[in-house]
Amino acid sequence: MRATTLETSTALEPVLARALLFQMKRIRFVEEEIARRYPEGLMRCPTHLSIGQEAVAAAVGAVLRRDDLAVGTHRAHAHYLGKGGSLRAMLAEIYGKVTGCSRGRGGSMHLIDLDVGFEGSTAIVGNSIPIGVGLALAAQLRGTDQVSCVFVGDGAIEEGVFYEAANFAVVRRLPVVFLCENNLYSVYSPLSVRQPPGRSIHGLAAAVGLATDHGDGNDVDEVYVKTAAAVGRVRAGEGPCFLEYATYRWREHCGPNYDNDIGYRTEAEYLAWRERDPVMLYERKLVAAGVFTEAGIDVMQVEIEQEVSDAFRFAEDSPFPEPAEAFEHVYC
Amino acid sequence: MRATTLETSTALEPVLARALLFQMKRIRFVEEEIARRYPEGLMRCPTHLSIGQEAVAAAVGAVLRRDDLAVGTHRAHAHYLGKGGSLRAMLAEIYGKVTGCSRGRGGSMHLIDLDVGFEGSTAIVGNSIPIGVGLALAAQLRGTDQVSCVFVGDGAIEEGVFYEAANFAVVRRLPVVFLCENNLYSVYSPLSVRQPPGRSIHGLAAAVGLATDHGDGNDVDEVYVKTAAAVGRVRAGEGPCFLEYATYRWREHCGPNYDNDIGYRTEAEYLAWRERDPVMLYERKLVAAGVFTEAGIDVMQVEIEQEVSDAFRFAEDSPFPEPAEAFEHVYC
Amino acid sequence: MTVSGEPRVPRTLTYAEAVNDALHVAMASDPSVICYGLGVDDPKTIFGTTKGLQTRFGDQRVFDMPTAEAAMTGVAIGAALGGMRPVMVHQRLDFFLLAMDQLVNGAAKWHYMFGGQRSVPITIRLILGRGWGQGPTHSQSLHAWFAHIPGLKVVMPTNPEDAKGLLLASIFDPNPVLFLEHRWLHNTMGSVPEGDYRIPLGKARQLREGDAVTIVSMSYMTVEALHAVDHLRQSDVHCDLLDLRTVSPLDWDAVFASVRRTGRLLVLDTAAETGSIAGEIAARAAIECWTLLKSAPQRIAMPDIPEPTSFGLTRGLHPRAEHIVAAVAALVGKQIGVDELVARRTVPHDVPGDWFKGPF
Amino acid sequence: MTVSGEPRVPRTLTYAEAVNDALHVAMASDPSVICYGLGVDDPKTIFGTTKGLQTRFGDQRVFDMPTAEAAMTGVAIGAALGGMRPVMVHQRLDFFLLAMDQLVNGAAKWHYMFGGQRSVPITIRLILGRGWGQGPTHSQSLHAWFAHIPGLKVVMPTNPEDAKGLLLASIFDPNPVLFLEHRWLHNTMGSVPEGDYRIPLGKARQLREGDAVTIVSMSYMTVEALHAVDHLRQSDVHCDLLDLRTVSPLDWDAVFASVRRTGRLLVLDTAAETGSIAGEIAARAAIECWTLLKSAPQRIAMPDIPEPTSFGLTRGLHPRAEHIVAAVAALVGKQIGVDELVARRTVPHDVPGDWFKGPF
Ligand SMILES: Cc1ncc(C[n+]2csc(CCOP(=O)(O)OP(=O)(O)O)c2C)c(N)n1
Ligand SMILES: Cc1ncc(C[n+]2csc(CCOP(=O)(O)OP(=O)(O)O)c2C)c(N)n1
Ligand SMILES: [Mg+2]
Ligand SMILES: [Mg+2]
Repeated sequence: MRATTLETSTALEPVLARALLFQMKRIRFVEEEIARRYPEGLMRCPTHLSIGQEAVAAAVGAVLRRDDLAVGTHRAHAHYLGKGGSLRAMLAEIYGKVTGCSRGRGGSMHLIDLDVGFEGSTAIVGNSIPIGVGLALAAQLRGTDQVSCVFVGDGAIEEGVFYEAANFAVVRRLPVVFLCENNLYSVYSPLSVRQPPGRSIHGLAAAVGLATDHGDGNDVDEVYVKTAAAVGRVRAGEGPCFLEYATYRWREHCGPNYDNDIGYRTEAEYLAWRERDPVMLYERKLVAAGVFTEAGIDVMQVEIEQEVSDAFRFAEDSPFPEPAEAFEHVYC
Repeated sequence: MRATTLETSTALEPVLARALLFQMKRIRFVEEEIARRYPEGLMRCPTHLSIGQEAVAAAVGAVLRRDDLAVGTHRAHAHYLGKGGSLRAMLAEIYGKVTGCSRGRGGSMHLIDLDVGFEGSTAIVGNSIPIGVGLALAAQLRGTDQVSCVFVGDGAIEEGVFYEAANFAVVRRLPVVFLCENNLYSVYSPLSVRQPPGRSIHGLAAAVGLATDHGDGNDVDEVYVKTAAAVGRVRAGEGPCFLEYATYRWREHCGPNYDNDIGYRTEAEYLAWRERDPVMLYERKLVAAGVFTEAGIDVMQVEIEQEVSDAFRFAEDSPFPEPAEAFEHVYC
Repeated sequence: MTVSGEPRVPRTLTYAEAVNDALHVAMASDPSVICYGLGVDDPKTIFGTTKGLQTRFGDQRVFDMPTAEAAMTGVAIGAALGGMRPVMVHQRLDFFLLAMDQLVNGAAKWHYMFGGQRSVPITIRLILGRGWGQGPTHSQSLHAWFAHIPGLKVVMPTNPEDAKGLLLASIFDPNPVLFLEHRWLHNTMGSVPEGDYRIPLGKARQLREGDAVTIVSMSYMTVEALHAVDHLRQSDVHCDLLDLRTVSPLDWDAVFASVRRTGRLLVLDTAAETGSIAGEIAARAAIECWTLLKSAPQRIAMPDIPEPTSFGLTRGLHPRAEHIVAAVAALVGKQIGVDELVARRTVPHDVPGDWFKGPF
Repeated sequence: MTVSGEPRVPRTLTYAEAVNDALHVAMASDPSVICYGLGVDDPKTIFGTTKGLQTRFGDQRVFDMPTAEAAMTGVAIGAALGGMRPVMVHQRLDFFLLAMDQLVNGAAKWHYMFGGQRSVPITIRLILGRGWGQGPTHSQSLHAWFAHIPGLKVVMPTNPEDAKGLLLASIFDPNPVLFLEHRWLHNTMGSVPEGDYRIPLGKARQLREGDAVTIVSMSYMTVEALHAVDHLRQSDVHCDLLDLRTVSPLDWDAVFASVRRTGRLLVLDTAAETGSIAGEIAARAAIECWTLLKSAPQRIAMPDIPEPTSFGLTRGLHPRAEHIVAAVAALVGKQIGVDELVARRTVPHDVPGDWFKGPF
């Protein structure tokens, strides 16, 4: 973890900077709101929040084109929203409603929005990795210049399927970006019981044959700049790449609560990361740079709150699918 | 491929050198004899010969202690013999006889000799890799100083299970030696369609966190010296290692014939490797060094031929298991 | 079968505590028992089932692992060949699909394909999800897969006593055993003997006696069956209820003996209907007990669909006591109401009880 | 169902050639069809089945792959989501066990769990080994596994015409299809229509008519059944022989209709008996056709053991025509000799014919 925002990062265009901040704040607010309402017992599915990790989702989402493709994991809300996925459809899905992005069949861990190329997130660790590579294969075969972005965690890279898929992507020079958010934990397991001490994940990826870069996942500028450069190379046909960003999940692995008291990590560690809250850091930076005024941020916040409360209302007001629907779509 | 035997290799003790040559010649002769008799149709199982690859098996077998453990692959004859496995039991197994090392249930691809720690070879690529790691875990937990040797090919390392198993071995610092014979092919597939150009397998292994070394797999001295050093470190508790030796299979992937005419590799490539026949090279070297005379080698050859023809006779004369035996040992 | 001479005082434990108790007893009595899996030593200790193990037995014998289900299954096989008795656990059966090669091509066949020289005494605990949004990849019951593979044993206990006794028997069985724990059972209570209490694998338990219909069941379905059978008794329909406990090897003698008495068979299953073990039992009963059967065998299983996530979609989806009552009523040709039975259920349809608050 | 207007002149092809023909037709007619797997472009071209594809369609659409069955299955899923129709092949079904997570948690459920928005039109060709020392890890028939998973289709053709017609239908089916080719069938000959000839999935084919016994069979077992049925005819016992062709979805209408006529059922299977599809068919027939059945349904499958390697151990192990004859004879209460049938067999018990010289 670095102590300060990288000074080396390019100052982004104000419009873009605004969009990044907006997206981060929006994701944050959605997630906080899910956490707040979750104990009501109406969102009845395992739910993994991304609070603390918004910078990566916002920046990567902004780099990718709408027609680029992405697949995600169990912790996909932020990636889905960053890519442009419908908030209403996501919340409705978490509420199990027929208006949900998966018509209530998948819940929080199975998000999809084909309009924006978010091709699906799945609940089995590692499962969507080769699928994202296959999307890239299709893009290559069809001769499009789409890029496929595969979101993974530091735990997912332990699955053999990551290694196999990465190797194949290199062999065929596929337009894939493996986007790894290293948040130090897989559920409650620290890296130390899962991976060799001192071995970096991006170093491993490089040895498989991937072009790599890595950086501070809490610095949205840095993530944007590095990702944009990497995606550009991938799109240009230079082959797949692997990006590792260091970040931190604030709340429990699954569910709405804080859990620094239960013993697998320290309050101090959490507080240190919280100091480096990506949203707050960027807000301060943009205010300091004069891109925003405090008042401008308040306006933004109001806009977000309106969208989010509308989306929750939509989700809550939507009907459940009819029980008989459960028998549909087993086959095509 | 190197053009000449490494001059840097330590001159081994004559007794050891003799043993290495003997083992290589023995393995060669066994395999040639299998190839010669295979068309008779009495060895009715898929059979993968190691002709051309004897140096690794002989040297590694000589390095390992009798109570060290090993697991192998579909191409396991040489490893089994090198480790000290019973020749008679192996041939009887290939002939499907009740005296076979697996009582006729496994054939050529399923060899075992518990007396010498050869814990099994299996026919699914990559399948035995984590099993060998598990043997090392048991050795560590029991506090023995045994080492577990996992034979793999250049194809097997493409399986995710290799990566997963290697990672775990590093995390727990297990006494495992991954012994990779890179013979350039997986069945008829050259490395180019399977792995990134220019990426070395041992480099990949190093990035996973393994200590590594590599060398000329057709130079038995070199293999011996490097393996002995590596196994020593593993035994001393320094954690797992990965050794890659370059070598070449002379005959077809599965079965007794030469197949340089069918198009997946060139006769010239084969002939270049044949120039570097590990058995011939070592024989010449030892004769040149005065360790052997030509006559001494003839004596050795006679001894081998006697053992092998006796073992074939044993295999051929042994009865098949009774059909009813097929129903035994499903459960323990 | 009790191995140690310790007294076996029964106490009331939850199913999860009974599993935990069995693990403690096994590890204390045999230093070759090791226990690993994602989360075994984390604060949640796999729903409490691995509580206290690492503190007591150390991190050499009890440890977390990388997210690498395939290799870690192979590691268990290798460790078993090396003399250990590994107990591995997966928070959902669904995750274990990554390890089918190791299980089927390795563990199941090792003893056979090397001529009976080595055995692979591993126990793999798999938790079955259901309801509360677990959805398509956290709710699969694939015991029919395992039972189709010669060389594997498959255990599916229903109550705390059996969970303990069968887990100890599984750990000390020389064969690879899949031990399936239904998530909806973890908080059920029951009396559990102390000490090294083992129940032989492969024996069904008769939970209710009667001569109207033989009900064969396993795991959570037995809970529903008990409600149904007790309800049916009020209408003077008495069923034989066999809780299989072990799905492979299956206690055919017990099934056939009961069918011989009742002449009617209803099989329950937690899995999708087609290709289920319920089908296997119906088939074998039809084949072997043809002349004993007074009517067609019946089965109640999950429909042939993945389990959806939504509260709306799981409503009425899972077979419950009322469906069992209806099937028995049809078999014996009676009209039997189920309203009271249904009305008694106070918690939402997607949870096992008040205790379950999500998320998994 | 014929899609193109090309003439369908039948020629005599082997089963392997028919598969090859289907692949050529599919790839020529639809540029989204791609074909990959270990060895598709090697000199042996998967027993000739992928011959000429790479030369004709290029190495972008036809390619070899790393030994990485799990990821490459996921790649097929992703490519399918991206608009391609991948056809993957494994030289043995057994190797595909590495990919169960991708198959079951991914391919089978994608359409369902994302609300029917996307389909996964992949075809996975799996070759079933038998005899000649293929042994425990090169001989497994696990179609019962696949048929137990909602969302998958499972095809097991017996003759060249069906191999072609069903493979084309599988490739153009919007669902994931497992296409199982028995190694003992690759050299069988038959008349095969030209062009884009498709046979609908899910329809059994009646190969022989009779009212004595319904024999339901699939894949190589149908070859044995044909010998048996023709032999039985000499004793004036006429059987209905249904070749399932598709194991999932299964043509229950055809099965039940035949049972309605014959009142007797014998099911054959290439898999281990317990948990087999033969069991599922016997169960469902018992449940649905109870009053139509004159005697207990029967099944003939592999014993519940791994297949051993030795020539000695496989002697008499596999069910053959004489066993089918004996089972039918028992069902109809006749004595029927099988000596002539057995004597007619001139090749050793572990090979399908003279053409098979090993090694796999
Ligand atoms: C194959 C499989 N194994 C285990 C799990 C349980 N599980 C759910 S999320 C998770 C953690 C994954 O960690 P990481 O990839 O770092 O993602 P993060 O949760 O940190 O975002 C695990 C192990 C699973 N869903 N699938
Ligand atoms: C999982 C699996 N996939 C494919 C095969 C078919 N197969 C048998 S041997 C082999 C080649 C393996 O190559 P390598 O590891 O380099 O060993 P080599 O044959 O060169 O000794 C393959 C692909 C198999 N047995 N198992
Ligand atoms: Mg993580
Ligand atoms: Mg090789």
